[in-house]
Amino acid sequence: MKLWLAQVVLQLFLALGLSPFVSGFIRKLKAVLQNRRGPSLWQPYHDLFKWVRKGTVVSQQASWLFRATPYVSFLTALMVSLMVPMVTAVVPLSYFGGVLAVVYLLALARFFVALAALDTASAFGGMGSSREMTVSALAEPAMMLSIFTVALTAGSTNLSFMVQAALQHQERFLSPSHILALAAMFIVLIAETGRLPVDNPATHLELTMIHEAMILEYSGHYLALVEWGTALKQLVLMSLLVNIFFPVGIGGALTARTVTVGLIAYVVKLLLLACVVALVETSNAKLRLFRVPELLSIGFILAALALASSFIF
Amino acid sequence: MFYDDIELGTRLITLMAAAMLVVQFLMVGQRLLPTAIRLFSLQSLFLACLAGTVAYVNQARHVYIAAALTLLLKVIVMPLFLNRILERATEKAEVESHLNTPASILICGGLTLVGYMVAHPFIKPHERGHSTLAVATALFLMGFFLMMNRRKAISQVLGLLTAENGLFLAAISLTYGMPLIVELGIFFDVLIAVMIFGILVYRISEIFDSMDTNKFRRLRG
Amino acid sequence: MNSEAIVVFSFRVCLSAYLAGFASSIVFVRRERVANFFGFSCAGIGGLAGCAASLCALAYGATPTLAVWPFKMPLFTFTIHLDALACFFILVISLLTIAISIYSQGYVTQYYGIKNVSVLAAFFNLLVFCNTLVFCADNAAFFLITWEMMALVAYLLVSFEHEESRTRQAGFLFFAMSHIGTGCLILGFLLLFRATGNFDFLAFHFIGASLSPMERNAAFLLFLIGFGVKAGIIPLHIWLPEAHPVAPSNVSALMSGVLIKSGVYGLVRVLWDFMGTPPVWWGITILLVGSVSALLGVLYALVEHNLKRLLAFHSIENIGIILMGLGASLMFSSFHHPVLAALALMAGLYHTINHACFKALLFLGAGAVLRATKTKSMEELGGLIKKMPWTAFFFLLGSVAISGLPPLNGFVSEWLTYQALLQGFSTTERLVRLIFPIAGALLALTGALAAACFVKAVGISFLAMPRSPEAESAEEAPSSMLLGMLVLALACVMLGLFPSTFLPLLDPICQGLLGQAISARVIGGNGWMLTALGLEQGSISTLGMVSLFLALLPLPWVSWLLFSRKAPHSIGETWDCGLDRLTPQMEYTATAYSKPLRMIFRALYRPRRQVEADFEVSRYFTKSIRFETHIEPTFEKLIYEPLHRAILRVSQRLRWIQAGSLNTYLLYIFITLLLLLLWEKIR
Amino acid sequence: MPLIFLLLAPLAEGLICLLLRSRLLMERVSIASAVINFVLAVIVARHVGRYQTMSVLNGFLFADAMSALVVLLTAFVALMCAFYAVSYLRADLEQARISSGRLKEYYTLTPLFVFAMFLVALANNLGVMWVAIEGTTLASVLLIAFYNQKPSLEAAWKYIIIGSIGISLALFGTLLTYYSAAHVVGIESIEGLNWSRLILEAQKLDPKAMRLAFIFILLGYGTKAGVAPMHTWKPDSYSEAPVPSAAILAAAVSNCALYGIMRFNVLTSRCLGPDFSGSLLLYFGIGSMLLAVPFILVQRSIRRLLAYSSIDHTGIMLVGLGIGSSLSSLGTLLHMVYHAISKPLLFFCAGNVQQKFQSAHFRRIGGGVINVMPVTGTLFLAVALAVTGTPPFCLFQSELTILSACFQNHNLWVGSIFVGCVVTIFAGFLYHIGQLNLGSPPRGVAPSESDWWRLGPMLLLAALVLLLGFWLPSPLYRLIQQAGQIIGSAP
Repeated sequence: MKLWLAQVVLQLFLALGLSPFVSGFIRKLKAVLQNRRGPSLWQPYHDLFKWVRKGTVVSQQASWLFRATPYVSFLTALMVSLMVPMVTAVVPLSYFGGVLAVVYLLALARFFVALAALDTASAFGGMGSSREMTVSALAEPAMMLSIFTVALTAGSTNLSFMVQAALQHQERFLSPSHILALAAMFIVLIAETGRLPVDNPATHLELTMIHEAMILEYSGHYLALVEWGTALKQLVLMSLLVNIFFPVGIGGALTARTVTVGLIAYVVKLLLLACVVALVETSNAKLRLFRVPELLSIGFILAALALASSFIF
Repeated sequence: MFYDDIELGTRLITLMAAAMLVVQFLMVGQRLLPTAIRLFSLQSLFLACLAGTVAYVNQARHVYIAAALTLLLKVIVMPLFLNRILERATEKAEVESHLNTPASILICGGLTLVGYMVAHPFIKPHERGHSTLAVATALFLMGFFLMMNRRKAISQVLGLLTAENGLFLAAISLTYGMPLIVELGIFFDVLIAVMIFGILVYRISEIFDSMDTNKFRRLRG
Repeated sequence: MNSEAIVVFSFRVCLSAYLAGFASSIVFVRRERVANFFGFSCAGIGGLAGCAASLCALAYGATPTLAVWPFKMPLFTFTIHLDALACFFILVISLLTIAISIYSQGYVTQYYGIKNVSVLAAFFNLLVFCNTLVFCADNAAFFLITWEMMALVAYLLVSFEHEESRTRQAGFLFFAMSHIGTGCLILGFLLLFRATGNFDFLAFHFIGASLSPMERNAAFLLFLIGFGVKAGIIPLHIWLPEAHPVAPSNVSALMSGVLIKSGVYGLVRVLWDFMGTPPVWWGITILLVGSVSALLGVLYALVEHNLKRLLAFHSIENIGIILMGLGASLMFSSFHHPVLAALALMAGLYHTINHACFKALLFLGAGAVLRATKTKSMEELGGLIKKMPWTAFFFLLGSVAISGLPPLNGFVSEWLTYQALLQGFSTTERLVRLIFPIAGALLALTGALAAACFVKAVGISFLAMPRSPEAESAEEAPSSMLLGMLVLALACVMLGLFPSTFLPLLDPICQGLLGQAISARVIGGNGWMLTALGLEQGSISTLGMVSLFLALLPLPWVSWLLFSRKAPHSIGETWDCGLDRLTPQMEYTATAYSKPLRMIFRALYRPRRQVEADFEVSRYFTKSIRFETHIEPTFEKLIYEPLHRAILRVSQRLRWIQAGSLNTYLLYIFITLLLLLLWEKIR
Repeated sequence: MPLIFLLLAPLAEGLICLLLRSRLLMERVSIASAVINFVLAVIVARHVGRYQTMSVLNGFLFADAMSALVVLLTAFVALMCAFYAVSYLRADLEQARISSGRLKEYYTLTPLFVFAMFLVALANNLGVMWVAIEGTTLASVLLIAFYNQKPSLEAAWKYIIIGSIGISLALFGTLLTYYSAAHVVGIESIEGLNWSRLILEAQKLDPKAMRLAFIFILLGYGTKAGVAPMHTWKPDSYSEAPVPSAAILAAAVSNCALYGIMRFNVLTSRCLGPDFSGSLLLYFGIGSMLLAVPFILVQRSIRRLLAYSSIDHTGIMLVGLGIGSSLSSLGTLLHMVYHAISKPLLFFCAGNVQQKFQSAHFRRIGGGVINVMPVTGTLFLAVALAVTGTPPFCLFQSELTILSACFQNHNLWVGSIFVGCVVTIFAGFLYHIGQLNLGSPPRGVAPSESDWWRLGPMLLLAALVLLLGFWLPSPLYRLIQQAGQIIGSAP
């Protein structure tokens, strides 16, 4: 029991601490790749701290929903981060909800953010929320299918068991189905975390914004919560990808050794993935909004093929 | 004399039946209403005689009554009545038919064949009078055809009456007439029918300015 | 007093209460207020009694049979049998009746002096009465009678505001379609009747096995169409988005919540109880129909800006989700996996009651909005969350639930459906197993789109600035209406947080139909969790999520206390790009909101748009601009309208038969005579 | 003895009315005699229900369950119409559609009409039955021509021409039956055509004659019953006759004609086996149902709509006869009863609307009847649903019974077509009646409900239409069952 509590607290702070770093790392890497110096790796932390101390301006059209949303999105993301495997396969809250719950909790967060975007009566908010909901809706089936491929082979939707299964059946590693699913999942990751070529997290150019447009009216404390929530969400998705598809180094049981090894492996894998993301972002231009569905449908097809691969290959 | 000469009786019956058929053909052929009425009474006359003969030959008492009624109603009363109506209705006394005469005659010939076809299983040579069933059927069908073919109200009535004649002939030839009470009922009905026809035709000629039933096209769909 | 007696007694009370409500409303036909009070109070009482009866029956497994009418007709017996399935659906309808009848007390006051409320109350009671009987009729003929009576009363209620021609058309469409369905049902039951020789459901039990495959499949299709029309599955759905919106909102709530569920009931009753082990393609068919209905339903809802029509389309979607569960269950039972079949069936049924609750809740909310603003069009709403906070809150809650988001009930049943589908993958090695994950993915897509749709619905109608003077001057609904909504909201929360207390009620059904009581295996972690037949297959705990949420709440709060409490907090304008001030015209509209999806699914919608603008100086200075876009209702255009036109054209052609010419008429007879004579000869 | 009174009462009434002058007296007499008729009919029915048969004048008049049923229905319909007619004709007088002289015509002819129908049911001799059926035609022609307008005369003319040619076909059939029986019962005996005698000898009849006979009978009496394609007179006369007479035509006369067909059907199927007549009846029944569909879908006048619906119902009953199982005959008779109580109500509603709006055309009426005449409108909607076989109204039961019989005897296709027709016809009716009833009424039509002379019988009928579907008084049910055994063609 005590161990469990410790694990919860540890993972909580790991997630909280690591998530801004990842975004910062990607940002930095992009800058480097574009021959800029770019902000320091710790910039995100500075931003968060700054926002927290700053006062807030709330639109007069906004209702209580606008104020509640940051808490909802932040806490949901935090909750989710306790449900995914990070360091070891033993997930503190795996029983509270498997991978399906993860997906749907993220959807809950998105639901409220999108509402809050509409709440301020600004056209940008509406535009952003409309686009966000569209893109995420189209990303959903691909995400589910690619997750299913793993869940079905593991015979469970409980993330611990999924990782365990991945650990046991190394032979599935890099099988056609595995690769296809991975590709699909990666596309989904791009879309869900609002990265190029789907969305440009760095822009504030009105007509190309998606996620930024939604949170345009947030400031101070609220903005901090929202941004941190976003970062957490990104971390969650990335760790899903790295731990389910590359269960390398992740420990099956909960011992000091596995934890240390797992921690190192986890961070390394995350950073690798971040590099890939950064590469993709720098090497792609933003897609037109109506090209995004094509990308996502590719993701869907890949995932479907991954499922069907047992009949094909 | 030829009191029990069956052959002659049969021949007479056949003769009359044939005569009725001929008259029917004449009716189909001709164009003037008064003539048509006269022809009808003539046909009815033959019918009455035929009935009489049958009654005489087969000692079927009640057929005499039928014969008498035919004579009274169909030969005398109804034609007079119809003529009255004809005069009342100020209308030129042409029968107008859909098909021209040759075609009608041709069709009626066909109908006669149908009559024989229908009657064929019932013709038993050794029984008397059955040979006329074919004629009866033919008369009936031709009467029916007349009703279809004619436009004037009265000529349709005439068609119906000839059809009735056919039926009566059939009755006599098959079973020497129906039971008496039925016979009486039938005659009664026919009489009433003709009277009602009269009333209607009268009203029609009052309200419509013609008796051409082909103009009755108000009620459709 | 044993449980059976209690059930029978309270059920009799329930039925007689509805009748009393009907009678009293008729008696006070001239005294609207009295009629309103008596009528809907009786309905409420009936609902309570019904709940008591069905809960008791489900909990103690009492299945009494009782006669509701002493006399018999040839082939007919008017008996009802309260088995588990019936009781479950009676529970659903009674629950809704309680809430809606409380709500109606306040809602119908808007009709005083305009329409006759007594009639509304009377028919409302009658509708509930018939629908309750539908669920428990024990004889096919009796079932058909109640079934059609239900449609009849619903027709009258839909046509309540029959002065608008639109309403009349909707009513006609509804009744005609449902009668077509009934025709199919009659044929289906007659096929079963051939095998048994009487209409008793008892005799029909597993009769399907004794039919020839041909007849069996025919019966399946007939029942699918017959019940599908009522359930509003695509492509038999066209009546639903017409009829539900035009009815008074309390009626729409009842119709969308329960009436269409009678289609689901019928399918379960017939396919599970009568038909015996099904061939695989039945399950596949239903699964596909379900998926298509779910997806298309939500897609059509997305581009709909009439609040009630939008909800109606969502009914189609949710029926689709229910059918996905049922179809999977059928497939499992044809693969001989009774346990999984039970799981899938449980998922379907649980979604049935869930959908009943939140859909009714949403319709009541929409009714409150309609009553306050007199408009259904979202484009004229907005800002209501400040004018009518409670209504807005309930509507939001319903939206979260219907979007299948945790921790509310929609999520639970969708999760069960997912689990059933996922587990189904391993039931067979054949290619057909791919259908399960694909269906799962479609379910995910549906859920996400539903979320998008309800962000639109809530956001446009309740948030931001009011778009019309009506919305400006809206007022909160009276307390009775709020109370009615509260009941349903609580139901949604309860069903979401404590599924482990409700799921055991479904055991007797699965036990009766599939011989498997699995709730023990579905409930884990001593009541805190829901497992997919075992912790290792996966589990969720909505209650856990909520408590975790509350547990984590201090974190941001503490940070607030530590850092930002002292910082200045101000209320300001929304950024308006430097104009003098933001006006409602600048707000994002519902049309604009659904634009991306309208473009993406162009192939389905075939949108037509027309823009009329007139300019002052040059084309850059628009004086006024009018934008208008329509989507094409594919099924009406491609199937129904051509059919309808063809039938009418043929009928028109045939009228020449009766052209008025006497000679022709005689000719008919003559030819018939000749033909018959000929026929007799050659025969 | 009651049989004779049953025949005398209407005759007497007719004669009295012929002599009377004042309208009031005529109304009273007609109602009185209608009541008497009904009472007598009930007495006969009870007696038959107890002792199977009764006959007088050494078997000239003969009543078994079947005829008792028909008599009962006829008397009932006549009673309802008698009440309705009072106020209906008064309204006609006020609106000056008729002169007071015409009243006498109505009050004299109607009882004769009823007399003829009683005779149809009670005559033992099939020939006399024929005479009586012809009598019904003759008695009703002038009623159809009642308003003496161009349309009504046209209708009357078509009616009598088609009717009498049909009836002469029937006579031919009767003749052939007589012939086919001749060698069994002997010529010239009055019994030669007596049902009570023939039914005993049925197996010995001459088959080839009976074949022809049945064809002629079916066409002949089919014309009277309005079976397609001999139905053509029906829409015209139903739409032109005064409403009470139209109701009698639709609800009672068609029963009489069917009664004739039933009798001969029994003889034929006992002589030739059920297939011959059965298949013919099925074809014609389905044909009539199919024919009614398009005309109902695109109909423009209420009254003609009703006419086509009754063609459809005739078709249904023929199908029921054609199946020929005991279940189907039960269904057929139930349908006969239910039809006889629902049709008059339908006509009454239509009559009220027609007199209120001065037109029977949907276009000219516009809509909103239910706002103008709440009771009539409601009843109209209800009974329109009833005649299209919608639960909870009684015709659903009978139709379902017939359908079940249909499926039991493996006539799946017949059954499917049956259901198809019923559904389509329902749609048509719902559309027309919905348009008529709902909506807001045209300007200038003041809301006013008709008087109790009309509402009384209408409400009673409505109650029966609803109730009899769920509960048949056991004596009536027993009577129907007996009748079913009589027409159930299995020997």
